[in-house]
Amino acid sequence: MNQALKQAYGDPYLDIEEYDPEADLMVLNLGPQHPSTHGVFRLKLYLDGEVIVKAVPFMGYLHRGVEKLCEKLTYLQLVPIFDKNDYVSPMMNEQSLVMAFENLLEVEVPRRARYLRTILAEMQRVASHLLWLGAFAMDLGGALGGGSTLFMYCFRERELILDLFEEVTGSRFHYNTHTIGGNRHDLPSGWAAGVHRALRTINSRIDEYETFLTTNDIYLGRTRNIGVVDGDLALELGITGPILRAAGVDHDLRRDAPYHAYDEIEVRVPVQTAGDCEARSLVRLAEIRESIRIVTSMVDGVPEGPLTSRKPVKTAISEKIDHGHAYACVESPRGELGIYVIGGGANRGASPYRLKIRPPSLHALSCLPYVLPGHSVSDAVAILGSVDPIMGEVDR
Amino acid sequence: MTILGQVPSERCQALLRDRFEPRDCDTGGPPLVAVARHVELATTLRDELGYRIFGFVVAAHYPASKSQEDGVDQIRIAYGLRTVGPSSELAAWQVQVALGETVPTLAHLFAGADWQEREQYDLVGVRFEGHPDLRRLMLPEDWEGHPLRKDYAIDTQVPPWR
Amino acid sequence: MLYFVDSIRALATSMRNVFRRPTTVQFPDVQRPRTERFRASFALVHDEQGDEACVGCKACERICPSQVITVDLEKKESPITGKKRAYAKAFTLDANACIYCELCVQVCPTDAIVMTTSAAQPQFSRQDLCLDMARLYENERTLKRSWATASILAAMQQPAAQQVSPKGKDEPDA
Amino acid sequence: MNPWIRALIYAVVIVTLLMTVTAWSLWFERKFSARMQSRLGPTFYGPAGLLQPVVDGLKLLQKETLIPESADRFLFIVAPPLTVLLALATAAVVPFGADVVAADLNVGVLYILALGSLTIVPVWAAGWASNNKYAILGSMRAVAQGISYEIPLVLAAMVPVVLAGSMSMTDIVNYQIAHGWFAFWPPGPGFLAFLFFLPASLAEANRIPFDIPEAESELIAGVTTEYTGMGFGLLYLAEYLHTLIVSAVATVLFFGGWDGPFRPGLHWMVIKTLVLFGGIFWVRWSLVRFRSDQLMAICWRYLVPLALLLVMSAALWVHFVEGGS
Repeated sequence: MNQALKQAYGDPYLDIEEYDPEADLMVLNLGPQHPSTHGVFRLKLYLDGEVIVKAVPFMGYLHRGVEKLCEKLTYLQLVPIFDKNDYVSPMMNEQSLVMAFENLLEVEVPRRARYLRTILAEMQRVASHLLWLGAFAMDLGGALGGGSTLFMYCFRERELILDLFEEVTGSRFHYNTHTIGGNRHDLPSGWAAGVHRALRTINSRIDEYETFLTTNDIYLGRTRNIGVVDGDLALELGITGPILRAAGVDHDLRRDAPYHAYDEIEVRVPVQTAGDCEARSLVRLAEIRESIRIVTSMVDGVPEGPLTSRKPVKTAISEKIDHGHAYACVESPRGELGIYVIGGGANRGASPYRLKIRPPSLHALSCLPYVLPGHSVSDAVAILGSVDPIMGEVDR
Repeated sequence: MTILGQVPSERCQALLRDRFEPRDCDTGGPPLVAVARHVELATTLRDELGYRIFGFVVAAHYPASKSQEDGVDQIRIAYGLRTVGPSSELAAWQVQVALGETVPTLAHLFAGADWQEREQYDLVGVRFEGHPDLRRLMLPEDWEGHPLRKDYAIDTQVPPWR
Repeated sequence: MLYFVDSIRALATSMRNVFRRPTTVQFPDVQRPRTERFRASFALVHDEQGDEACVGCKACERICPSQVITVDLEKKESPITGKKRAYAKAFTLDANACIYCELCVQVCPTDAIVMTTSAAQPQFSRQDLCLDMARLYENERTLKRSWATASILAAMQQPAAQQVSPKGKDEPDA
Repeated sequence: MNPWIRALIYAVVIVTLLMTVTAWSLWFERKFSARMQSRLGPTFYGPAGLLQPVVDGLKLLQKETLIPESADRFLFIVAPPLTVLLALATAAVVPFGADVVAADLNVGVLYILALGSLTIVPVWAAGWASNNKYAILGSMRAVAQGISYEIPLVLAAMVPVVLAGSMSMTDIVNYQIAHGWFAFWPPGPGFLAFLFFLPASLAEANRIPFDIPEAESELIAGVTTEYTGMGFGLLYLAEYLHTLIVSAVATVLFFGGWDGPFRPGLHWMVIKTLVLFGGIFWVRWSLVRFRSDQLMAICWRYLVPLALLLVMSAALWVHFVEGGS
């Protein structure tokens, strides 16, 4: 941690006793049961009056031992377990897991499946950012006020996308639509028309939300230069995703390390420089529009051909490998979601020896002890909302 | 293999070959580097080759039966770093340590490594020497045992509701 | 004072929405239309001759990630064809812990287990959510079947070499 | 008629009327906000959910009243009814019709402002008594907000008093009947004073965008965190009551009380109050909330100086235009 960053931000390892003794600090526990901690997350705040002096995050309330479960279940059985990790964008979990296994087993994915995966991923990004937008408005505006109005609008639009997913995969949220070597559900006829209709509505409704957000001065007062995370701190903390792009660093895996069919399409990456809450929300709103543009350009041109490159799975012990490591990462709405898998585990090689998930939200949360000191409690809630952590992914 | 950038990039492997004499690991994966030169490798990767984003740290426990070294439990830790911006690449290497020994921490180089190392200590039990605040990240403080050890109970029967 | 001037646009948006049709429905009376592929609760089915399709081969029991299915095998005379055949003596599916991942439907060799499009009916006790064989066969009669059966899923996941047409129900848009 | 009996009748009528109007304003707010959020709102109890307030009241009544063990029992119990009492007390002076007023004090506006500012005390007492960190934060914010918004409220209320030359509510309304409503007739000060009076009174009643004391996204429920059952019900009811009476006062001061185009009378007063009341709901459900220090900055940097200018301009208007009556 280079010295320049130490002065600019709060010190997470500040020793409370040395802080000036006569300031009587109040310890306030934000969470784990709190309306705006986006899941079970506890933030121990040391308050001097209403200004935060030190913030100590505590995690693990949602720890389910997913990585231990990976040692027992076979490759195919893990896919439905994994789309419950980041329960706001399940597509990305399944895709990164399945890509890691395909790396490990050296399996080729047919072009139609790669196109289908790109479309599903981008639609899931729109749905995930819409949910973030609603939750962020709730953090700023309160559950019984303007915030919940925008929350309802975002959920009304998100339903359109979930219905489209229901048409393809049969389930609204936990799809289990990916398998090693391709996808399990093909596109029903007439699906593309539904996608065009839904995305056109969402695109027009986004302008409506802008009246609540980017031009509304009360909102700007709550988000402009609040919780500034600049490029150096973000890179230092390993933060990726909208928070890094809002801090001015132009890094997006879809364009820099293309996977699926991203190398065949042009991905424009929105970047802001301010690094505060407002910049993060602008980046996410621009990303919604960008994803809509990508999906509408791709959804009619899905190439014909097979959906998977391996025979449909008929037994639990279907893939076997006894050695090798593989890493695959996906640009999830919160950053680089990576899966590192080591082959050769139990069930005679049919389950992984060790599987590690690189959760982008864990790194996003690690900026809190640096950024929170100096802000008030209502700012802390706004910053936590703009960082958009998902505890299912952080605690695994 | 159509997925680019997922295997250690050539630049990283070239650096490893000529400066750090890596050994090939028998269970596959990135090259194995001596524990002593591990921090030096991370510093050169970050400063000279521009791998600034901290990717992952994965500790895997190899009990005596599986590991070749004279019947002592081994822990192999795989590290990964990523470059920023267009054509982003991945650098990865492994370090092997006997159970109970410590590994020098990267928390001073990458603040992002701080919590990931705490998680590995919490789940696999490998101690990172020099870590500013090595506590359990997810399990409660008074939890005894490290769940991802191979000798940790694995086949506890799920209590059926029936 | 500039705070109140451009809040008017936010007020205008919310007033505009007052005149739009509400999207929520009164759930118990009005049900949202489910798509054809929606997968909710389960049903065991009879094959073409009217005999029980399930042969008790435990494929679904092994594939289930949350181990909620238990199957017991028995060999007995088939009431229709008269030959000695394997049946499932007892088949319990614990809907408490089921994660609706459709793997059991995919691995079933005889298209015996299918999912239905009627959302799960809440029960008052955990035991009621434990669907036994009788309940599963009764679901077949009462609930509307979902689109997926093992053969349709297999037909959809054929690799390039064998693009074989599915046996069983013809795939509407293969 | 014996003044005591008259006061009693008025008291009973006004209290029951206000309570029922507030109760059904709960229904109206939930229906109106639901429509704004493209939802259905309550539809289960009674036709289009009309019995919802009754059901809510019963639910709150049969909920167990928990008093935290480390709470200050007396304050904890007394605070909610006190807020309702103060909110109702301000209704005594509001003239609903030509001579339909409980007590026509000639210091009506002063009485209202005095009781209005007293409402901070029970809210603070509720927060302090529940001995909960979030409640204390909420109550401190309530005090800060209440005190600082007292000044623009008083100054904004001074403008009609200066223009009408009397503090009695009926005189103000009669003056407006004669010379046109304050909100429109003296183009400068009148409408601007209303624009200051409304946000200041919203801040007084802790309504969005000023509801910092019970900001549920940050302080869980602020002052009302520890309250369950009827305690919470009373605090919640007091907030609605206070808003209803503030909108009634605003109609009297700025929109000419019971004066109306065809046949001036009680019905005009009620219509105007309910329209203003609906407007407050509309603002509540579409604006994001301020941060508490921004709230204070608005008050001290903008509202107080401008309000002073307003009162001075009203005085100048009276001096020059009306020949210093």
